Amino acid sequence: MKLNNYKFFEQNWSAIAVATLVLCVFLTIASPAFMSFANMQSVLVQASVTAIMAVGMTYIIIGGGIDISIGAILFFISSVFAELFVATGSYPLALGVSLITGVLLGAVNGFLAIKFKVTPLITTLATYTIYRGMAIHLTGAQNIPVPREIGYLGNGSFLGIPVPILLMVLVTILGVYLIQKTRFGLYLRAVGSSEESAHESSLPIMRVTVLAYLIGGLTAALAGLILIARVGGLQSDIGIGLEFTVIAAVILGGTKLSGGSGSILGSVIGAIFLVLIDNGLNMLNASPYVYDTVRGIVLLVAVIVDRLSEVRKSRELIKNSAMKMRGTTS
Amino acid sequence: MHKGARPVLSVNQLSKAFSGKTVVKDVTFELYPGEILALVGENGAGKSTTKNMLCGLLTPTLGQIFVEGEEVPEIQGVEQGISAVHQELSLFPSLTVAENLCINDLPGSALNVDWHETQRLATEQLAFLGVEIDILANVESLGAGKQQIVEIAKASMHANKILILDEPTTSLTVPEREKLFSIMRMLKERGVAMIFISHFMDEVYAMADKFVALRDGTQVGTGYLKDVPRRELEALMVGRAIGESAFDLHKPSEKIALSINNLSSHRFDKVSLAVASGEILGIAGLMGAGRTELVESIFGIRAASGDIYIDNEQVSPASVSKMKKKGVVYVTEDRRKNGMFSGRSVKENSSAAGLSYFVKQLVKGLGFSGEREAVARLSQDMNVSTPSIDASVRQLSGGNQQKVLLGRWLATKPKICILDEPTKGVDIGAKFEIHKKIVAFAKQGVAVIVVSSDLQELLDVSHRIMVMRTGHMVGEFERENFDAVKIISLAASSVHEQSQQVAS
Amino acid sequence: KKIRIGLAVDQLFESRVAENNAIKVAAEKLGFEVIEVVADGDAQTQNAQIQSLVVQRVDAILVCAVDQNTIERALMRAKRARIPVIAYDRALPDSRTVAAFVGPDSISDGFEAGKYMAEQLKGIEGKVQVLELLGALNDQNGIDRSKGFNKALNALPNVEIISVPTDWDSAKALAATENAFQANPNIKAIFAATDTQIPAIETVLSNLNKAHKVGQDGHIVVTGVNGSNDGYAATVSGFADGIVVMDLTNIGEKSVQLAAALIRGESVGKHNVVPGQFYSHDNIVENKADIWGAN
Amino acid sequence: MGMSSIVKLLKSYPSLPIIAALLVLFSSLSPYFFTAGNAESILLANSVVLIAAVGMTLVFLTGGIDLSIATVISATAVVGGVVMAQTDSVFWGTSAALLAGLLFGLLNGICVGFFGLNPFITTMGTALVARGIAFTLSEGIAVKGTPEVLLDFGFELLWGIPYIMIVGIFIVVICSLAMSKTTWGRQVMLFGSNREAARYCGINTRLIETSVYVLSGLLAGIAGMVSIANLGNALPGVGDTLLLLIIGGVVLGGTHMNGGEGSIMRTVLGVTILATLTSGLNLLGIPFYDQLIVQGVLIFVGYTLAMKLSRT
Ligand SMILES: Nc1ncnc2c1ncn2[C@@H]1O[C@H](COP(=O)(O)OP(=O)(O)OP(=O)(O)O)[C@@H](O)[C@H]1O
Ligand SMILES: Nc1ncnc2c1ncn2[C@@H]1O[C@H](COP(=O)(O)OP(=O)(O)OP(=O)(O)O)[C@@H](O)[C@H]1O
Ligand SMILES: [Mg+2]
Ligand SMILES: [Mg+2]
Repeated sequence: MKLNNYKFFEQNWSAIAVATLVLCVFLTIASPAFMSFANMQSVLVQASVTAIMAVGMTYIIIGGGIDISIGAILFFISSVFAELFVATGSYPLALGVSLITGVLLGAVNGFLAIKFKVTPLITTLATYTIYRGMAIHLTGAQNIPVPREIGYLGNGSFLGIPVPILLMVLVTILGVYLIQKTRFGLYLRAVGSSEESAHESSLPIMRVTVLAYLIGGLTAALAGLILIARVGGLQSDIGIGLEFTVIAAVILGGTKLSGGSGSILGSVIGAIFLVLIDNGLNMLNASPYVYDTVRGIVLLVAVIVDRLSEVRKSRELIKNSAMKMRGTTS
Repeated sequence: MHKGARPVLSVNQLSKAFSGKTVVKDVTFELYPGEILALVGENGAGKSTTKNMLCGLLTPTLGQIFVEGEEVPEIQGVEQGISAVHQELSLFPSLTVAENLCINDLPGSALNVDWHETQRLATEQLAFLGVEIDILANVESLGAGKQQIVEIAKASMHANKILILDEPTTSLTVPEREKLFSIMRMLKERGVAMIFISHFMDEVYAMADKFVALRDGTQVGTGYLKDVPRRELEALMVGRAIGESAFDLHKPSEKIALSINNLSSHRFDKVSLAVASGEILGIAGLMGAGRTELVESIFGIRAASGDIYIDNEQVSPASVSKMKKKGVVYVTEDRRKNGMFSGRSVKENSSAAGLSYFVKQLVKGLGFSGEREAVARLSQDMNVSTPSIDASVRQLSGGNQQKVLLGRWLATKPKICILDEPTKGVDIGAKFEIHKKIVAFAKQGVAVIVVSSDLQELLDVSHRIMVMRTGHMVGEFERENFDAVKIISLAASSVHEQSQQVAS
Repeated sequence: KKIRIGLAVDQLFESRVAENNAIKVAAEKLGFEVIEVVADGDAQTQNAQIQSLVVQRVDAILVCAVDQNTIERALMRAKRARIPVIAYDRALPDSRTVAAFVGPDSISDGFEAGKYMAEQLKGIEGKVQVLELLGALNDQNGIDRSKGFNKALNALPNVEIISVPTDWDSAKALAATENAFQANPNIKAIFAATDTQIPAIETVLSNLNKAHKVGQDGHIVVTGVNGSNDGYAATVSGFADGIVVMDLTNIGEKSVQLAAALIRGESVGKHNVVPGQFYSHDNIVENKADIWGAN
Repeated sequence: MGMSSIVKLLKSYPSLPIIAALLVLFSSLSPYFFTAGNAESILLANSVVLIAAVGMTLVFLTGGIDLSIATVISATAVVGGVVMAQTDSVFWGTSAALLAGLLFGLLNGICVGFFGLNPFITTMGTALVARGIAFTLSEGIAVKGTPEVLLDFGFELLWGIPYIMIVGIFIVVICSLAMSKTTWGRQVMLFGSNREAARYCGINTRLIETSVYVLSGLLAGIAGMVSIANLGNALPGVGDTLLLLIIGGVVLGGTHMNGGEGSIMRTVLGVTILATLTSGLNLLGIPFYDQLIVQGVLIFVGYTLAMKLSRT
């Protein structure tokens, strides 16, 4: 597969990849239990939910938007699945309907944000409350145990590899493919880069944006099914606060909130990086309450470092152009 | 000339109204293959609006458009072979050059874009235009001139019939402009018809075959350029003959108000100049010569090395607040980006730069008594026409906005006044008023620096003109020696030579 | 005039819904109207909701506090308005406003689950590691269950208890269990403060190939408190050894009776606890009818 | 009062129609709604949100956002609570809470104002840090030991208005005056309208941008103390759930997210809408999940409407 004209190591995900490696090396030295096959596998399984959603979120952010309702979508989808399965007993029906619902909820986000020109942050803040309310309404806040069948999504393995990891890899590959090989991918980057230009070029802005949010909804749905399969039941606080973890993973992965470009792979590595931090703190027997502090500091440091490198780059650019000017006229 | 040939585009009584206000009225013309039509008119005459209707971005309120003899109810741009280079760049900054060029007609299928082919097409197009740009570079990393070239390359890629260029030369250097013209000639050769919108009459006469002149949205004339002398066309656009507008200038004092010595930054090098109280110093130069960078550095907005003296006292390194204290003011060239607080009222806009001149505050920082009266007086002084000083400045016309901006600074009783393109986007009447203000100001003993791309303006109001070229001061003229031709050739000529050197 | 009881609920989840239903059934029997408000886990919301019940002049308030330390102010306002307050399910030990408490005997419940576990672990030589999934640190039931559980296990000198708070959240319990097993692969037993977390435990143990049934070699002892269908099913299947089941029907009835008594102006006993019943793999199926969550 | 003055009023306070509609609706549906007791209950419940929303409004006016404001309320409450438990002094507790708020605000302000970092991510990071600190210091449970003075302050009324709401009103008045009567306020509005133009006018843009985040942190500190007075103890997660109400209140009032348009009085109205809504729906016995749906719809519709009305 010949991908788009990307140069491999110039991509913005290289920083998070290096950071992840460094963290791994550090944890290997600091804790003997860290570098085991079982632990690595467990880290990846734990990361799968965030990573899959991060892929969807990357699409939305590349397109110039943001979606803070995905945690609520995840919850809603899980409720739909559980309720439907209990009601009908049909696994494919429940699975199909809940994935479609994810698609719909995502599309609604995109449609509202574009159609009414309301900042996506406010739009999805509103839909966040709406979706969450609808979900609890649906389940009556009952804790619904999930059927064995769906357990496969969370606990099964295929060819010895846990299914969540497989799904994560699959979603990543699909995600990279869509953004790099398809017309939609290019249009999305274009719309995120400049909506005005997209309008002048008569690109299908509405369709492209809705599709991005729709992918966000779909990945949230998939992640929700994995999560309830792993947890073994549906609880009414599932998915709360997940949107911020997912956005953090995307940002750490080198995608900028300003839209127009971004890295799917970076987001996935970012999600793994966040789980590694938790895992490492756990290995080092840290109090569970410092986790948030460490996450926050890591995020702040990451954006500061990113900003500093940007400043340095633009300084160099200025220096070069100054040299050019002197060279041509004196 | 076109006997037997069919017009590729013909427009009949095209009109456009925005919420009842007619902006374009009864535009009618025919365009044959290989022809270049100049669309001329003052700011706000309706040129861009006409263009937008022709490329499908706006739907006409009235009138018909025929492409190759067939009426098209709805223009789809690319599908009819019409494309446009817009006044504001319509590129995607974070996409590569190749992606930008091909985005409207991607090779391969929707699920499998052929990037090889994309790159080949882009390379081919740029080679055809004879420009060298890295097709894998992000557009945002290119300079303004190169971006314009990419824009033109993009538009001409799909325009097999009609290409509309809306003020394509405004951000081009001279060699880049020549490049553009040679591209246009090449396309003309191939039978592409073009509509060329420009404010520069020499460009119009150099490139176009015929013209349509608009005034206040109404078509006031059309014909072949060879039949219409330049003066006549200008008068047609403006609605009256353009007379001499030069002022009788008073004599400036001997006292040097501002001097800079060997000021350098990445866009200009070792610039020195001095301006006396009461003197008006014009700085001429071509687009991108570095004039804005220079004056912004003097005002402390950008970093620069070198010495700045005010009243023989060193003030460098400069900062805006320091310069303000020293009585220096700067009126920006980019009104929309750096000047106007477009959501705020005329009052707030007027007092933004020097509250202490508008407000009596018993305790520093507290209260706004007297602001209203002071601003009202200023607006009257400056002849700002506004429904009320509480109206949002967005509702004002460009010329009135410029007056508010000027007033904002002039009210602070400056000693040194730097004006960057003070009449950009201002109609002729307002322009004359602003010129009068400048001259009157200098008469009161204020040192004035005027940066302008409008040479006539500089010739009219300056005591002295300095010429800047690619970051260097290359010449200086006293009023008695003003010579437009010399100034232009000094500003541009050696760039020509350079470009020839670079080309060879 | 019809008597109205305000029911201020902390949050909805399985056992709470069952408990509330028991209360509503009991109230209906007495012809009371129930006005239910749910705070969705937010202490401030709950205070506002209690305030709103006071404004509506209900005849008594049954409250399950989101946070026992921040509910007092709101209840004081109820007391001022002479509305009797009964804490149900979650005790408010420091409160000066609550007339009575009805709820599970959490110390005993934790103790029963621990006692059974201790019996299973008795014979093992050397250090024995036990994982305790705590509830929430600000919840008296969680604290008391832990207290009881620890007391029971203290009978065995060689037991080391690894405690992790889960805030009653299954996803957190999942991650905590996963990480605990990475750090201490030899954990021999797990206690879940709520048996709704047992499926999450099963997920982890299955991945580690340690999900052996009761009686099999290498079986990890799993007990919990609650009585949900999760716990019931896991115990029936033999993954879990047994669960303590709360008597929610009884709690519900008692709280309404107490409310009725207080409204009549009678004095009532302050601390009313209803101990749960432990059911093991061996006897759980025959007692299905007594397990509120089983279906 | 002619048509044009109504139009003007709507332009300045685009949320007025919604408030009016809600008041009429709930008054007619519930006999308890329009009572002094209910008014007291609404005022008590919303002081914290109001104070924080004032801070958020300032940040919105510069075109930024402060996602950390809610968790900073929690963190400052815990800091204040811990210090009061140690010293039994409201003064030291308040000082500590304000200092903590100031430091969080400074962290945001420096990152956004001086380093030019994206406010969304910066404040998201700070939110996590603040949350971690709140839970670490309190070990996850409420910090007890609030001095009696503060408890009384949180309980008593003055002329039927709870003291803690008087704090809120005081802050609204001070900040409103600061916005309309000081050079600083004018500069904040100008900065929000066009930051480049502000720089060209010689306004110290970095300082202005930093100052709003610092103030937002400081107000969160006050809100943290108020939450202790209201609830009786410092709860580590007390503010976390308020973010929606805070942002919702600000945007419902009609303050633009992109800066340069809006006011603190608008926010007061926006917060009032959400407060009225919650109270009314509670009295009507609408379950909380259905309340969420109504709230979400109202925020979206209200914001869209407010944007329309304030622009025409
Ligand atoms: N969308 C719009 N709504 C209302 N008025 C508009 C709109 N677009 C343009 N106008 C008005 O129509 C008139 C013509 O504008 P247009 O942009 O066509 O002028 P122009 O000839 O291209 O001027 P310039 O030389 O400055 O580019 C102006 O007065 C402008 O304010
Ligand atoms: N080649 C270039 N590289 C980087 N920036 C450029 C380049 N050309 C122009 N610019 C930018 O465009 C703006 C205008 O350029 P500059 O100030 O040098 O020109 P000028 O002589 O003032 O011309 P004018 O004001 O008429 O456009 C400046 O902000 C400058 O930074
Ligand atoms: Mg134009
Ligand atoms: Mg310039």
